[in-house]
Amino acid sequence: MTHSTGETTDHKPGIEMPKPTVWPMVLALAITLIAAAAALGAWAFAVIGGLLFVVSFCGWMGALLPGRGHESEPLTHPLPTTITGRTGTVEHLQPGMTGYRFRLPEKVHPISAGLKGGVVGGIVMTFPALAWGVLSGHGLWFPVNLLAGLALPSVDDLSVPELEQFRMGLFLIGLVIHVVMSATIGLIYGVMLPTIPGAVKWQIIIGGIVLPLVWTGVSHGMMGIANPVLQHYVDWFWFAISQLIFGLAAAIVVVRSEKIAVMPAGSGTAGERA
Amino acid sequence: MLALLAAASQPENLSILSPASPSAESIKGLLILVCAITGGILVLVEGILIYALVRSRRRAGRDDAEPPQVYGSKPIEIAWTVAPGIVVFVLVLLVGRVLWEVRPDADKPPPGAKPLYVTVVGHQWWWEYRYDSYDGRELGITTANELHIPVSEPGKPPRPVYLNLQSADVCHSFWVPRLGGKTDLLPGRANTMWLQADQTGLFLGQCAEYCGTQHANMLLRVVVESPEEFERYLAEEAKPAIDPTEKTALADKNTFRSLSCVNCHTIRDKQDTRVNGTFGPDLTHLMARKTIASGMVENTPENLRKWVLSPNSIKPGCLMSGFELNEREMNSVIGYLKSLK
Amino acid sequence: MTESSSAPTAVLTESESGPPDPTLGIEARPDVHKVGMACFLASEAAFFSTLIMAYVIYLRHGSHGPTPDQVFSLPMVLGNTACLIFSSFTLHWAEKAHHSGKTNVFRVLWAATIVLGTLFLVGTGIEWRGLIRDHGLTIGVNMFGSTYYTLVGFHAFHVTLGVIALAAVLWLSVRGELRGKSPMPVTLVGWYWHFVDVVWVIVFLVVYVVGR
Amino acid sequence: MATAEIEPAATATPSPPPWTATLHEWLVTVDHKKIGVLYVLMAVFFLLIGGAAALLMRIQLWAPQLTFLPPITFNQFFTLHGTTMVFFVGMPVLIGIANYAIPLMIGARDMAFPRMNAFGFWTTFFGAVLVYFSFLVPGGPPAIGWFAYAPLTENSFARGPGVDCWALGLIVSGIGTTTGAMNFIATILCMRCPGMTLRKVPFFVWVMFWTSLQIVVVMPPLTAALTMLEFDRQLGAHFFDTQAGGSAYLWQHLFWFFGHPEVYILVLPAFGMISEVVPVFSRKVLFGYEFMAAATAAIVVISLGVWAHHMFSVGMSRTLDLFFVAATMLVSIPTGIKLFNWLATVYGGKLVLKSPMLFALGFLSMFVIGGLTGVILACAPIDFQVTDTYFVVGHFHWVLIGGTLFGVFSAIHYWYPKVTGRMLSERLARWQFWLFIIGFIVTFAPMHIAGILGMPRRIYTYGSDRPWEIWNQIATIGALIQAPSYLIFAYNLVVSLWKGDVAGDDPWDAWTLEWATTSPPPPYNFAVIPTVKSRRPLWDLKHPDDPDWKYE
Ligand code: HEA
Ligand code: HEA
Ligand code: HEC
Ligand code: CUA
Ligand SMILES: [Cu+2]
Repeated sequence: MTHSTGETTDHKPGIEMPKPTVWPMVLALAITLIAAAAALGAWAFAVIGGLLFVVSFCGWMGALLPGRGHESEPLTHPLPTTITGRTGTVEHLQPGMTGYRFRLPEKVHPISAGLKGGVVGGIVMTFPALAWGVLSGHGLWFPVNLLAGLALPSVDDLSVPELEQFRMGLFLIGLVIHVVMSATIGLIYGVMLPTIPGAVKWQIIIGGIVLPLVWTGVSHGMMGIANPVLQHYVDWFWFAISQLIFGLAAAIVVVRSEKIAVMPAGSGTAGERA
Repeated sequence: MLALLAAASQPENLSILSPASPSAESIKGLLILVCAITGGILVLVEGILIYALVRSRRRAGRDDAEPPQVYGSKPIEIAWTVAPGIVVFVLVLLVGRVLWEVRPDADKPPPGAKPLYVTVVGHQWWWEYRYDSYDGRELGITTANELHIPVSEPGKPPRPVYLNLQSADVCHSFWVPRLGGKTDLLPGRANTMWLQADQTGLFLGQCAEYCGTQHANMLLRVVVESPEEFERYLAEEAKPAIDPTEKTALADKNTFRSLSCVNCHTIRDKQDTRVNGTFGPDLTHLMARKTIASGMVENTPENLRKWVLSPNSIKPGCLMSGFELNEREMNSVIGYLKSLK
Repeated sequence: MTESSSAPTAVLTESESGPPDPTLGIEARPDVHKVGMACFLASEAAFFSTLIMAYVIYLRHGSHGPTPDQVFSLPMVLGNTACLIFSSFTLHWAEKAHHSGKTNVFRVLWAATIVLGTLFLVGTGIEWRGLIRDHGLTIGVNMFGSTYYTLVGFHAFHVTLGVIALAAVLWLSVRGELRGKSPMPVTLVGWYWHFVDVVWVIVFLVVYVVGR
Repeated sequence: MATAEIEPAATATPSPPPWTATLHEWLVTVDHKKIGVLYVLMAVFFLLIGGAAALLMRIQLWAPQLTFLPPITFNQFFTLHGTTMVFFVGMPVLIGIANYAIPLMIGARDMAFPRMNAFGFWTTFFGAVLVYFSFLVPGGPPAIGWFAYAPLTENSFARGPGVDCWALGLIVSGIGTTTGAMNFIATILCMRCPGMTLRKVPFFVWVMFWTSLQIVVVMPPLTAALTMLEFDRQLGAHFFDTQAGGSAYLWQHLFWFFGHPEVYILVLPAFGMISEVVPVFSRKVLFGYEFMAAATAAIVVISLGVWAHHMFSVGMSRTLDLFFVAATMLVSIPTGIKLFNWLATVYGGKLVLKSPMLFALGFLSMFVIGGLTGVILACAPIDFQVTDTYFVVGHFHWVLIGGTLFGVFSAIHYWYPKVTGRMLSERLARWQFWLFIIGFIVTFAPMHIAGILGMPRRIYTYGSDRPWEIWNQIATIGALIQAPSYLIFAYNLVVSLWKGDVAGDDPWDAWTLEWATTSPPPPYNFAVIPTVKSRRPLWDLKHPDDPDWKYE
């Protein structure tokens, strides 16, 4: 700074800090007075407010000129206590410790594995679903149309023969639902299955059998509200079969995919690596 | 929960869990489903929280040691991004279906239906109903504060009711919980709404958009009747007010007409056009209504008297002023009002 | 336990272990004043967007009273617009002049910007007088009046503020307080002025071109 | 580096300055720490006022047809209660805490624009005074609800200057909020200490950065809308005058375009505070910082496009409804990411159950409930039924109190030792916490039921034929349980100034830079500007063998 603070009496080193000033407060008051004048129709307020506004604004701008608005704050305050290091006090993740599961191995399945699993599962599960359509005599398009009933109210009003025909709108909606659900569930499989402890066998059992059965059960309970048409026509045995096939396919694709190395997630893994 | 169910089983209630129309029914279904999903998420989250708390309070290890630092994990983050994603995806689909179910197009009633069209005008703080047409018949009846509609019996043609919602002053909202969701009445904009009742009876509701001092008492009454009763109601309402012939009754009528009531109220008379104010409710068939002041008090002679003397004592802040009538005038006015069957 | 060996005042310097961080100390931080002005202009943009949106929504709303195509005289407005757009150029040249040390050229061009801005304001005043006197268009006549005066009025208010700010910078320059190649006041007021001009171009397109 | 020569503190206790000097000092201060304290004090004051209004409303609703409050008074009270809580409690307290903490956390000596900072506080404060001035004008305070739907606010329905005081007061305080936000942005972008890249700022700082961007974008539209309203009322314009072609619908869009992001402005800083407290008291690093950071940005961006979920019943087209349903639900994904990351931070940690953590755990357990009722509301058909009922009242108190207030209390208990050099009384804090959380649940849980049973909001009374009495009584009792907790809090704040234990520089063994200076910090915060290498500079110093920068 070229300008010094007016009186340079002190030679103590100081830190330059903005000088306290009343103008911001006065400016705020001025604006409020003007607003109050508008609200109340009391124009005397506006006059006072206007005057204060000009005065405080100029005062404020004056403080912006180099060297005006600052003062030197002497370094007379006590110092903080020094922070000391404590070595060896951080525990490291080990098997059996809470949160160990989060560690995740240094090598995991790539994200694409989950997506692949979902896509494969989504494709193979259409076979039992369509097979049911054909075997029950309703035809290929029946299951697709039922699925679309999740999103479209008009499906409720369709008769069985209508439900058996191909309908472009329903087909597209059904396709979107099917693809999105398959892919996202596959993605979750991809990242979650490897965290299941024990042998790969358990990952397949849980992902391929237990989870599909769980959600089949949940669907069974809630389908009446979620998708009344489907509830009305569905054959729960075949429904469960297709879910199981999806689960198995997705789980197998996931666990068989190549693993890749990832960044360590926490202090434990790094410790192990070192 | 139990209390909720108990309350819901009362005969006249305003619970959205005891629907009496297809749209309220679909919404109830959606509500239960969404509550189940969110309830599941809630249990999951609180469960994890409690588990984490319990585990971390009982953990072994040195006292001065910090626990292992875990910085994050991409796969886990992906999992808990995608899982809510699926839930949201399913919810949006479901909402879409129910949305189209409860808001059908008003100009396309289902085939074979006998639709009723009513214009509802919200006023600070009462409701004006203009019956436009029923089953294709033009009606042109105006009344206030008590809406009568026909029931849709199973197996018979549905009788949907399409309300054309407007406002004379500020925003209001039409809401009869058991018959379906609400729709606002905005000045300068006409909204439509679909009602269809499965049961006969009286259904209560009230204005659900803050509209000024007496918003709390802008009550709604919807009477659902059998189609026959409804026809009878329409026929009654379509008639003009009775024309008194008897002397005192005639005098009563003239007293009423000499007062400023006529500036605000309408009474449809055979030939008369003088009593045609529109600021207040139509009084042509006042006595056909069970309540006055938009459902606040019962329609009894005492209450009418109290009302005309000082509406503010019943409905503080309401837009009808009190009248310092002398005893004779008051008797006449009340006498005349009582004749408006 | 080991004491860390840092000096008492240097609370947090690097500890001995670990590689030195190559980014330490050399990261550039943006200038506060520029960031502040950019934020201010962003908020102004949000404010004007709202007014412009209201104008568009209410276009051709309401039946009575004067309508845009009845009242606007384009020559006047085009002249005004030309003034404002040209002032952006003079401002730009002025900045360049300052950058290459030609202080006098800077002052002349800067003053020209002020004059052009003032001309714009005078033009707006004349236009408004015409609208009120000849066409009876006031803020309370119809929706067009309400939205037009609010939008154009707020813009004119900003031009007024801009002219004052420009004048203040000129005063600083005359007093010799502006140092360096591109002093902050010049840059910031420049940004503001260009912003006001851009808003005008949009207002002009919406109100006088599309809205007619 | 150590060029500064330092004098030890004067040992003699100076005689206390006269109160005029103290007053003067606070009126003219430009120190971010003092301004922060002023903001918080203002908020606590208005919290008591707004809470008192709520208590009176609860008493009026105790039983059907009570005449404890006249209808107009009740309507004025909920208007003021809502306005006060949102604009004069929520925003000031969050901005105030940030004002205090952010320069310290990023190793700066002050905010970027210290005078504008003072200006921001004073406009906020005087704006509030102007709103409350409406008590003295003919007709009294406005009775329009905090979102002031047109045309109820127009001259023909609201005579008297009450509405003008309200609108202009909000414009004035909005100017303060906006300048405050600009100041945060400039401070965070430009004043970070060496080594602190934007990816290494403490999480609270990151969140305040995004909240400030949000404020800069959505506050001006509110100002514009309020200006139009004032032009209608004062100059005879017709923006919202429906009798002359104005639109009630436009007001709703303009208001909620501000109003929805506003509720995130109210909760995001609390997210940030929780993200500081939870790690320190679980003794673990914040789990998934990068995802948390991205989620913050996502919330800010998405929430700009969801406002019309407050307007489902206004009669938009079904397609538009569905669009806003989807957008609204999308927000729950990033919010969920945050919640799960906090849980993961707690999980496996070594919990220190001191008062800041208590409130943080209150936040974690309660906010999720409010968020999930929000998702229920976001299903448009359900909203047709429950909008404008006590279900909504239940939802938003659950997020505003279970989210914002719990976060704020957590933060105040966390930083109080830094601000004053004294600890708050743990015993009082525990009393406050338990009364607060129990009272809160008892007050607002029954409101959901009342809403499902058909009780609209903003009604000053109800008929005895309505089945709502019991739920209202429980709610009122809950409010009475809550009330002492606020008083205890205020008492604790004051008394601990003298009676509290001396805190020391770093009472919580924490990790961010504010704990590296004295409590209270000197006017210049740091004698020497620190240099950092990671998000937890103090952790690095305390654990030289396991520093953070190895992992980031
Ligand atoms: C702190 C303030 C705050 C916050 C954070 C929220 C958060 C949310 N709010 Fe709320 N809201 C208000 C304050 C707030 N709200 C206020 C004040 C009003 C009323 C204004 C008035 O009318 O006066 C209101 C009103 C309001 C309405 C309008 C109601 C009406 O008037 O009819 C709606 C409708 O959609 C809504 C929805 C939501 C949603 C979906 C969220 C979401 O952001 C919630 C997200 C969080 C979660 C969902 C929980 C955690 C997530 C998970 C555990 C992941 C898994 C979950 C799922 C997949 C579902 N809110
Ligand atoms: C952060 C925001 C916030 C907070 C903390 C609260 C807190 C509370 N709110 Fe509020 N509320 C809103 C935001 C908030 N509210 C909003 C935005 C609305 C909508 C307004 C509208 O419709 O326009 C609303 C509306 C609202 C209503 C609906 C009114 C209606 O629709 O008719 C009700 C009803 O019970 C209510 C109750 C309460 C209660 C009991 C508390 C309690 O938690 C309060 C507890 C506090 C105390 C009890 C104070 C204790 C202090 C003392 C007793 C001492 C007093 C001393 C002095 C004055 C010196 N609130
Ligand atoms: C200033 C206009 C005005 C005048 C004059 C007026 N009324 Fe009213 N009246 C109203 C309004 C408005 C209402 C609706 C009030 C409400 O429910 O909020 C009303 C309601 C009523 C009702 C109840 C109707 C119902 O169905 O709820 C009756 C009966 C009534 N008025 C009778 C009278 C009589 C008798 C007079 C003359 C002595 C009169 N009014 C004069 C405006 C007026
Ligand atoms: Cu009409 Cu509320
Ligand atoms: Cu919202």
